[in-house]
Amino acid sequence: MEQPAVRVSGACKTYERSDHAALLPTSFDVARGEFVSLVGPSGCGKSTLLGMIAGLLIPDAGSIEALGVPVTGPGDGRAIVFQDAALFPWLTVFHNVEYGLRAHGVPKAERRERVEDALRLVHLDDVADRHPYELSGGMRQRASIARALVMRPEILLMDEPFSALDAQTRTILTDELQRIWLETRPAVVFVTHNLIEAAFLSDTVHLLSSGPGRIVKTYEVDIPRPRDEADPALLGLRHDMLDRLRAEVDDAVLRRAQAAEVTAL
Amino acid sequence: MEQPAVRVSGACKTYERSDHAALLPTSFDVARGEFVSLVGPSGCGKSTLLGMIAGLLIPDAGSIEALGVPVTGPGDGRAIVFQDAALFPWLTVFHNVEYGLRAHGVPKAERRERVEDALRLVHLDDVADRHPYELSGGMRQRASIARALVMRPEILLMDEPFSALDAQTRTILTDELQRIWLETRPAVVFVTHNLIEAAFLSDTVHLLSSGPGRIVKTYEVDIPRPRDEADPALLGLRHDMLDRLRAEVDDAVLRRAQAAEVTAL
Amino acid sequence: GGPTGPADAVRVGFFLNVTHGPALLAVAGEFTSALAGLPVEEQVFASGPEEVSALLGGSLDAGYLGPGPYVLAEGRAPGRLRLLAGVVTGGQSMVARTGSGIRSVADLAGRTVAVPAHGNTQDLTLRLLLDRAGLRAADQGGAVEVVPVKNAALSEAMRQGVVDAALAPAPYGERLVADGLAAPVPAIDAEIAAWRLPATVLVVTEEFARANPAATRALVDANARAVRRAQADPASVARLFNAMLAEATGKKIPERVLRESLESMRATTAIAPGAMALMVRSAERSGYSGGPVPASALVPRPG
Amino acid sequence: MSTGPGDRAGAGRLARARRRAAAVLMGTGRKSWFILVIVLAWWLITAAGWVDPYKLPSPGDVIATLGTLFTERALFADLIATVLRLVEGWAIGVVAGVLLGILTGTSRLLEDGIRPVIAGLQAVPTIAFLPLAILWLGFDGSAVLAITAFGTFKPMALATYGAMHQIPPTLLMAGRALGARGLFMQRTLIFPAIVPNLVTGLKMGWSFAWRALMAAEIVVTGAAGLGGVLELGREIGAIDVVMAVILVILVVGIATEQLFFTRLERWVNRRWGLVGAR
Amino acid sequence: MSTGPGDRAGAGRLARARRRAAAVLMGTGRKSWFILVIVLAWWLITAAGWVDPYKLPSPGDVIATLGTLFTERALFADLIATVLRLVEGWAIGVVAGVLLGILTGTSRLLEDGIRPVIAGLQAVPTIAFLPLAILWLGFDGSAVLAITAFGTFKPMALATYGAMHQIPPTLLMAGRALGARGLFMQRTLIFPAIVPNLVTGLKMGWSFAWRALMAAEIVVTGAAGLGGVLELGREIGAIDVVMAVILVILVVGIATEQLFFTRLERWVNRRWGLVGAR
Ligand SMILES: Nc1ncnc2c1ncn2[C@@H]1O[C@H](COP(=O)(O)OP(=O)(O)OP(=O)(O)O)[C@@H](O)[C@H]1O
Ligand SMILES: Nc1ncnc2c1ncn2[C@@H]1O[C@H](COP(=O)(O)OP(=O)(O)OP(=O)(O)O)[C@@H](O)[C@H]1O
Ligand SMILES: [Mg+2]
Ligand SMILES: [Mg+2]
Repeated sequence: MEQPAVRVSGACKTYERSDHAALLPTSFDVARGEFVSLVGPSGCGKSTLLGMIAGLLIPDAGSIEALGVPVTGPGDGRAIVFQDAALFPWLTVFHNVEYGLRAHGVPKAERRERVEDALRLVHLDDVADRHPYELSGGMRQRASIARALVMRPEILLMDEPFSALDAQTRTILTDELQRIWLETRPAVVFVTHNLIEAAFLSDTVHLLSSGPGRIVKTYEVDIPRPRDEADPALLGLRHDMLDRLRAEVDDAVLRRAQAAEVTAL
Repeated sequence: MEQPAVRVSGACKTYERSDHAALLPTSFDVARGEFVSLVGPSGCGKSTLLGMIAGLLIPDAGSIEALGVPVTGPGDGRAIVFQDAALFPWLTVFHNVEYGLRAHGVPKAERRERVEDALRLVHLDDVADRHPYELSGGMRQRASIARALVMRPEILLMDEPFSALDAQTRTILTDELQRIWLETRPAVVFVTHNLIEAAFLSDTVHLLSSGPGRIVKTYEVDIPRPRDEADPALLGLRHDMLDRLRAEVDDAVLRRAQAAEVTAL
Repeated sequence: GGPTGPADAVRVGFFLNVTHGPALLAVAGEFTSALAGLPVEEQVFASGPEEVSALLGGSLDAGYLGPGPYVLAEGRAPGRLRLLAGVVTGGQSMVARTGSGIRSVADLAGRTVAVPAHGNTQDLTLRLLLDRAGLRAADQGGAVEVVPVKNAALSEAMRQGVVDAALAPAPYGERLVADGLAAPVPAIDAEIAAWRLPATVLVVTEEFARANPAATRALVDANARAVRRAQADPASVARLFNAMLAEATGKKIPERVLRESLESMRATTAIAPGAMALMVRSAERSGYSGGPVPASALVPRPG
Repeated sequence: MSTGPGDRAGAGRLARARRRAAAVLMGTGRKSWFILVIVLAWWLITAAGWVDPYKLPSPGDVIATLGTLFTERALFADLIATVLRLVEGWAIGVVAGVLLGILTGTSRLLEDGIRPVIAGLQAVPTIAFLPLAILWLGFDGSAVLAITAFGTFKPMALATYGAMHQIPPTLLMAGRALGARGLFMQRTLIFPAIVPNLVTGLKMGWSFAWRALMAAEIVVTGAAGLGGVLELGREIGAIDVVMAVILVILVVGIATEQLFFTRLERWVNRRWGLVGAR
Repeated sequence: MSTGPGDRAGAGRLARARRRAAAVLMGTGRKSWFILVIVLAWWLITAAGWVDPYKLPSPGDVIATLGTLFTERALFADLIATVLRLVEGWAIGVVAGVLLGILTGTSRLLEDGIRPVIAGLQAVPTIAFLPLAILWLGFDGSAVLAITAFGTFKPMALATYGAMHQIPPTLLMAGRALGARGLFMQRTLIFPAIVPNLVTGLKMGWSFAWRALMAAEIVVTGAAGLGGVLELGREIGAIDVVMAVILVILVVGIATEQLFFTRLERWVNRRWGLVGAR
């Protein structure tokens, strides 16, 4: 069997000064070039899990391997895109995208070429000189994606990249992400609350439970690409997931209410 | 004909120090007890319109009547709920809900009773003594709704009340809103980006164009209540609206790109 | 303006300085019995200008202070204060940095000389000296740099050679000598002594004097007693000064330094004829004076 | 590997308690190592005789002087006098600054007119006004108090303006929509809304109050108060007295910070929900 | 009612230009009415003879004194000397404070140890250190400069710590994920990220620098400077000189605020995207 892009084996995490786990021991693989989504209620540990794969957080137990190498910190081959784009406001789009290459000491000429390629890929080549505040929310997320792609990652991690956008921009960017992914084919771990988005983009969707998170169900999406958002199969899948989630949430609301009572004492 | 709850006649607005209109002249009525949604791309003037109905903004031209009286400022009979709940962080849930009654000089005993009723209505009676930071996002929005309902408004204005919540909580609260509305029957103007939400809740949905906003299409939703979110008729309506909006956005993206070039000079 | 009627207390200001010796004695003894039935409230000041402000602003009735601030006050607000009596004369000495070679006023040309503050008694005295020797201060277009240096900073300024000489109030000149940083300049001290300039005088606000003639007379009498005691027993002044200093800081000034300081001054209620006029002339020539000082302000009017 | 949920919770609680105790110890260590290093260096330098003791008395000398000042002299009374004056002047300045800030901050015209003047005055060191204060207010302590209050007033008014611009607009809109206006609005919405930002201002004001008061005490009150002792120490060249007084001010400063401002800040941040529920 | 889009745009541009011109005039009026009121009241009080001219000289007297000071007493040289010293001391303090803040702020241990000491020192008025500075650095400009720089250093270091805690964590995570670390991270991410918060700190530092400098200039009188002139006025009881110097400091303060800090703030806020695109 080919080595997976990401292997999460029993990784779990409890934050300092917190008295309950953010993520219970969790295991899954992401094959090379596979698109995996993580879906689950707020606070179920999705960002925690992603942060651990990125090497920004250290799991309390269990291990994480990226491209066969144990993850001990942020490293080559992995790139991450955040919900709020997290662009550096004092740098232009060009320099934002160039930042990671500078940090890695890539020579100037090569930097220029790679940044221009990345910006073309996300259709931002004509706003390279603008600062983030001069961009719309959608453009900011494109820039953030370019900043990740310019590192030529084999693993792309995305934490709710589109959830701060309005519905229309979101739909457009989801389409674009499908195109870009089909062009560049990194392995992707994609966190979202949007079930249609998850179904539309993924090969595999992991559903996490709330409270201390763990994977409660996994869906394989066997619909050929490029896909259409209005595909009835996608809508059906969404409906299944929603039901499952609603059960999870009710459970969680109960649990959270109890926890809150303890807190309030 | 019965007098409408809200009558917007040619209201328009250009902000100071802005060089394009936030909202072009717009007219529509909201009947008493009617649920109207406003949907449209980001920046199309939905919040501006709602602010004018609330009396927080003054239209440049045109007029707005609430319950037959011209709106000149915030006033009785109208209440508003914001996206970020906008609870007063230093007050408990109880005192937050009580605030408007205090401002209106309602006597203490009556305040207590009305606040308790409102909190029961949104299922928050057992967290009345908590501060906002001790609540989940969904609980905060419930509190914000209670704060509006306690004023016994005939007109309830809601500006993306659920858009900061995760998908699951959102679904639950949308159900709740339907129940509360059926119980109390105020006229509602509801702003959202979520097309299913709009279709699910409304009697009438107005679609606004982007850029300087104006109403481009109006949908009547004739599905009996209580409704089910998975109703195929709702999904069909959503699809129609999405197509229409996507066309609007493409148009707007073009226009905005041109505007941005002018800005960048 | 404060109350114009009779006061219900006498508010008296003074410095915690050796040159205020009789004032210290008065505060510690002579005033303890009330002045003509009025209780005494003492107030310690750190410098003359604040004391003058307090007197003119109506929050102080009487004060021990140097003749410099007094004549400047009379120039700016004539007739508001009344000179009651002398307290101490002398109490200042010229010291020159070791190795500076300064032996006379003429040697000060081209040098930097420290005084405690603009327009204070030492500053006015120094300018008299320069004037007599045909020299001028640099701020008057002359060749002698006169710089104000706070007593606190004087020894460091001297140690670092920033100033060549200082006309210092007791005991700071004596301290510099005792610390080996400077040497006395007897020729200049003799010249100053000849003027019999007051170091400290007692003043009262005109308003208070008019409304409280009895208390004013009692103040003059108490001062006279204190002056006599200080003259008869300088050691008691030294003891009292050190006790008060130690009370505040836990420190004392060496006995020897204090004794030498006290020898440089003389407690007396008399004010030499012409001494105040010299001060006025110096103030006017140096541009400090805000206006003419009435002649009546130059002689004590105890009654 | 399997433990019952009860055991687990109990073990967790124990571990937490232990962690907390360790944290307190660690915290003290973490926060004082630098002070220890400085004191050690100071002691070494003076003990080795590398500098003139006149320029830098040893830690022991300073402690001894401090002891003398406290036991044999009235330094404690001076300290109390100073701190009382400070608290009084600061409190007056805080109230005046916040009131002016809120009252003028709700009107563009008032704010535009008054704010630049206060910002300009803030550039003028408060001591510059001391001669005026003595002339106008007299010498009986009210000048010192006025100077201290004035020194606090300006940064507080500026902090209030700043804080008012940071009130989330939706909070104001929510208040207006609920019918709040005028004084009711200022009392029940604007004031509480700016409290968290004011806490930083309070600290700033305290720092300015100290400066103004020390400067005033040095000139005005002769021997009463820490400023007087500091100045007398300077006059007679007793550097150990100067350092002892600095030490006292330092300790008072740290104590105020730790016992008052940090707690206040924590309480306000908690109450205003600026930290998560835990 | 119907105008072509071109006409409309043209009219809009004109209206905008007119509005802008009006706004500038209005702005000046709005910002100076309070000053005018104060000056008028001052003039009235003195002209009517309600107060002792010794306690409050008239505006005319103060202006006349100011004229004399500038023409005959070389006040301009004093002003320049003071401002140069101020800028120099402030700049040194700013650089030192920010560097220390960043370097120690990236390590919990360093920050925990050093921050409380600096916070404590901030409570001690900088003048209290003047005797030490004179002893150690000499009775000349370097002591004054050191005191000014030290007065700036403490609030700048504290502002830097504060600012570092306000960097959005995702920016730091993004930087780390992109491979930034150590000095590269501090230089290219942490420093630029804190700049907007530092601007407020710069103003604070400037204000503290003024205080420290004035206090130092009053004592260390060798060189020219406004502090010396202020002290001269105080010592000879010339309240008009005191007020004239206050006026000069006030004008310098307002000018610095308007010409430097406000512009800097606006530029930074624009560049860092803290205001909308327009
Ligand atoms: N830095 C932190 N310190 C302490 N607890 C944290 C921290 N970050 C997250 N948590 C807690 O850990 C749990 C999981 O958080 P996480 O951010 O991973 O959830 P999530 O699934 O990404 O939620 P969302 O959908 O809201 O982004 C939550 O209970 C959260 O409160
Ligand atoms: N206070 C303001 N000053 C200037 N322009 C403003 C202001 N508020 C909004 N605008 C502008 O007016 C237009 C309409 O804004 P509005 O907030 O009403 O849009 P919206 O439809 O509510 O958008 P969203 O869906 O993002 O909430 C936008 O171009 C916006 O930039
Ligand atoms: Mg998350
Ligand atoms: Mg909006």
